Amino acid sequence: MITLSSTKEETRKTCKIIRYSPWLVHFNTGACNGCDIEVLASITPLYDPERFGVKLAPSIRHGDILVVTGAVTKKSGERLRRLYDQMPNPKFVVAVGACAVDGGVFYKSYSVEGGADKAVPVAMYIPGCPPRPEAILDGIVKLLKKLETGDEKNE
Amino acid sequence: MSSRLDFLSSFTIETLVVKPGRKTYVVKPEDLRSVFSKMIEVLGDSSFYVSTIIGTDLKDEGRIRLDYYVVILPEEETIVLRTFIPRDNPSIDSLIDLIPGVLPGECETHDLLGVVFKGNPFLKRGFFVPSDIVEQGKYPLRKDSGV
Amino acid sequence: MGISKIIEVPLALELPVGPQHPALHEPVLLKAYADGEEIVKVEINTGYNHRGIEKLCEKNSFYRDIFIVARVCGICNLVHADCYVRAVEHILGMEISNRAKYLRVLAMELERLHSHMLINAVMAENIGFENLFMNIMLDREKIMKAKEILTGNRVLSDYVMVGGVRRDIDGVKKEKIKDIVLKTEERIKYYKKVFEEDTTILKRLVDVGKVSASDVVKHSLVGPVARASGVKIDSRSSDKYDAYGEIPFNVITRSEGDSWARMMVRWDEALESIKIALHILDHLPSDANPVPDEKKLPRKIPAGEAYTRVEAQRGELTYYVMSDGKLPNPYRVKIRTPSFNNIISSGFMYVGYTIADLPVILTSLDPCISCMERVTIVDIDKNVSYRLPFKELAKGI
Amino acid sequence: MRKPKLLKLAFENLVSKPATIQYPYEPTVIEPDFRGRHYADLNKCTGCSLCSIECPADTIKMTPIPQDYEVPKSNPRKIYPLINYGRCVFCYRCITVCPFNAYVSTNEYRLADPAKNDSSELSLSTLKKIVKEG
Repeated sequence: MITLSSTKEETRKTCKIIRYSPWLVHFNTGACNGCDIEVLASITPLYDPERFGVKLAPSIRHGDILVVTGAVTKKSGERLRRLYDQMPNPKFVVAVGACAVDGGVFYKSYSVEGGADKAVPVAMYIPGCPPRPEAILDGIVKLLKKLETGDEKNE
Repeated sequence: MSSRLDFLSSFTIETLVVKPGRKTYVVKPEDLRSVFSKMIEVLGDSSFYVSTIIGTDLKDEGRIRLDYYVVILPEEETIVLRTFIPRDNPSIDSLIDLIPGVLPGECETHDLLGVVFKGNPFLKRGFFVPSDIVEQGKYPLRKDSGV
Repeated sequence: MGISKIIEVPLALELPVGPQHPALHEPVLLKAYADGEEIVKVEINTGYNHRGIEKLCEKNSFYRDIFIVARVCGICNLVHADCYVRAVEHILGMEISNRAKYLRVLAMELERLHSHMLINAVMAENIGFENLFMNIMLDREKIMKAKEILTGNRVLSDYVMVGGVRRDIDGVKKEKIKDIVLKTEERIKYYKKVFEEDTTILKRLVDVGKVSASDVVKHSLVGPVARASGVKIDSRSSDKYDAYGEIPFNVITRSEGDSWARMMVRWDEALESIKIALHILDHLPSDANPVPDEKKLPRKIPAGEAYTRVEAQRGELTYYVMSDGKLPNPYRVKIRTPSFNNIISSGFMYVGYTIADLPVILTSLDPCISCMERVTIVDIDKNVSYRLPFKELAKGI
Repeated sequence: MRKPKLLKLAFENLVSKPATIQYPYEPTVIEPDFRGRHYADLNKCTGCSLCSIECPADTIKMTPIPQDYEVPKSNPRKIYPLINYGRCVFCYRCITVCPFNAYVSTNEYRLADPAKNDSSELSLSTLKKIVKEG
């Protein structure tokens, strides 16, 4: 399974495939839909991510970047793992919003796992509650830039 | 408006006011169904709706309090029907056949507080409370649930 | 061994509209059992979005709860915070200045505006009108800018505090918000005309998901869903909370009761909100400083209970807060959101329509799954000839 | 014949300015009082930890100030609030409740980072390092 931190050469070669047209798949694992409408707003013509080739993929099989919003509730945690396995390689996860990064205000609740990194390996964290559409695009562009340099450390 | 509701006085044990200004009638749990069927009879079934059912676990009094918030339609006035049921095996008869609108309230009170509504076929445990809490057989909103 | 039972097994298609679906932005699983094209039964299966907020509210203090409660739903966060804060103010018996009341109503009306534009855009996207979706979202960005000017954050505005609001507004901000709202007014009039004349929208929306007035009241549906069927309920005009007593506005009702009527009620309410916002910007009283000093707010909350109602974008939202006077935490916080009633008892609306109508009817109810996440729902078959799909046969009757 | 209205609209869009803001190259307008990154100014902070009690997401941890920093006398316990930006919800409750107004707030919103960062180097930058003699 080629992930970020396998051999540097391999990562750079595979990531060249998706560097110019990374397709997003958005999954809401129990969020307050504040981050979802910001992800939705960042797809609209005002910020126009299609300049970077960023588009919402129709199904998970075509997705390259999995945008996770929301404090991962226990029940949707299994769906998140299943979704992550269904994605073709190379795949990256972007955690959008304070809930997806570390659980936000709900991290002490009984039905919340708190944070997407407890279910799937996360490549980029975008804090903010909710992060502005520019911050989401900025995070994705930073992820793309990091793929070019390929100096990837964390798994 | 209060003239139409004076049939309630025959059932109520005591009346009080929930801030700001909601008249509350404390009724016995057994004749809750008759209160609602009388209400349908007097007011008609499309001139009031049950807004919400609030279950509160009064641990030190050993009782569970169920409040039925009813909105009387033409003037949109909210009144409260309050009943108390014992805490160890709380059960009350359901109103699902009289008023279909109570389904969400009853399912939630059952799943979060453990109140059994006799006659409601749709009660299921554990679709929204995560499965590990269900196995432990805990009700999250109970004060001693330790969740 | 005689034949004891004949089971008539039609091929019933079980279509799971899964928790991850391009049309749905939130995790809910709709299991629609359809015979051919016609939907026989819908099982709405939730649990993916439950965060245990009511138990969490009991573990945190009254003031920390304001920020937890505001994160129940991102689109109607200010309405949640305002309703909770008014409940605490009733328990404390605290009066707030007139200016703070006007500012709260202004912020809530801006939020209603952008929420109605969003749900109409998502409806246009679900019936395939991609271009209209992009245009409405483009104009909605201006309203988000106005909300950012007023409250400091685009979506989650954390604007309400016990005793008033957290930011005041000066002349420059008032002018900026005013011309944004005026510019949006003609755009909304234009979109309303598009929704009235465009043939694709009319074909997909008219006579889909029809609900009669008596059904609305029996299933206690609230908000634009009820007002589109002629039931005149609006917490703003009945409870007259905050500053709604002094502001002239009228409640919009229609009588058709189908998805198209629900969308038109939302457009009319958006125009109504613009009228309210402009009225507030012209008649903003300046009697006292609306910003309370958060360092001197009372720590101990006396024993008591309060039940407040507010008109959220999707309907009547009620909060019940009870404090036992000993702990700084509330004893019980009960949140009943409009989508809780609208979505859960809406299983009967889908029966009889085609599969293609499923997303249209669901979107016309303006589903806010993060609001709704309290309980599970089970299949409700309402006087429909019971057909046995394969799956249930396998499970054994 | 209602069709010409569409032609008028199409022509209008043809000549009108594109609506897209070239975001990374052309910065979007951010309000000066937008709630962005914030950190504690350790010259005013007295380590009373009221902000970490009031924070709704418990992201503020009172951590001891490292040895090689000059600590002002007003901070006897030598601790300072460390904000973990990963879980912070930017509600500015800490800023409004701080009795000494010791928080500096900016409207910086680009916080995306491969690792979860916190406010340590920003807060410590407000203090002077002790110059090691010899």
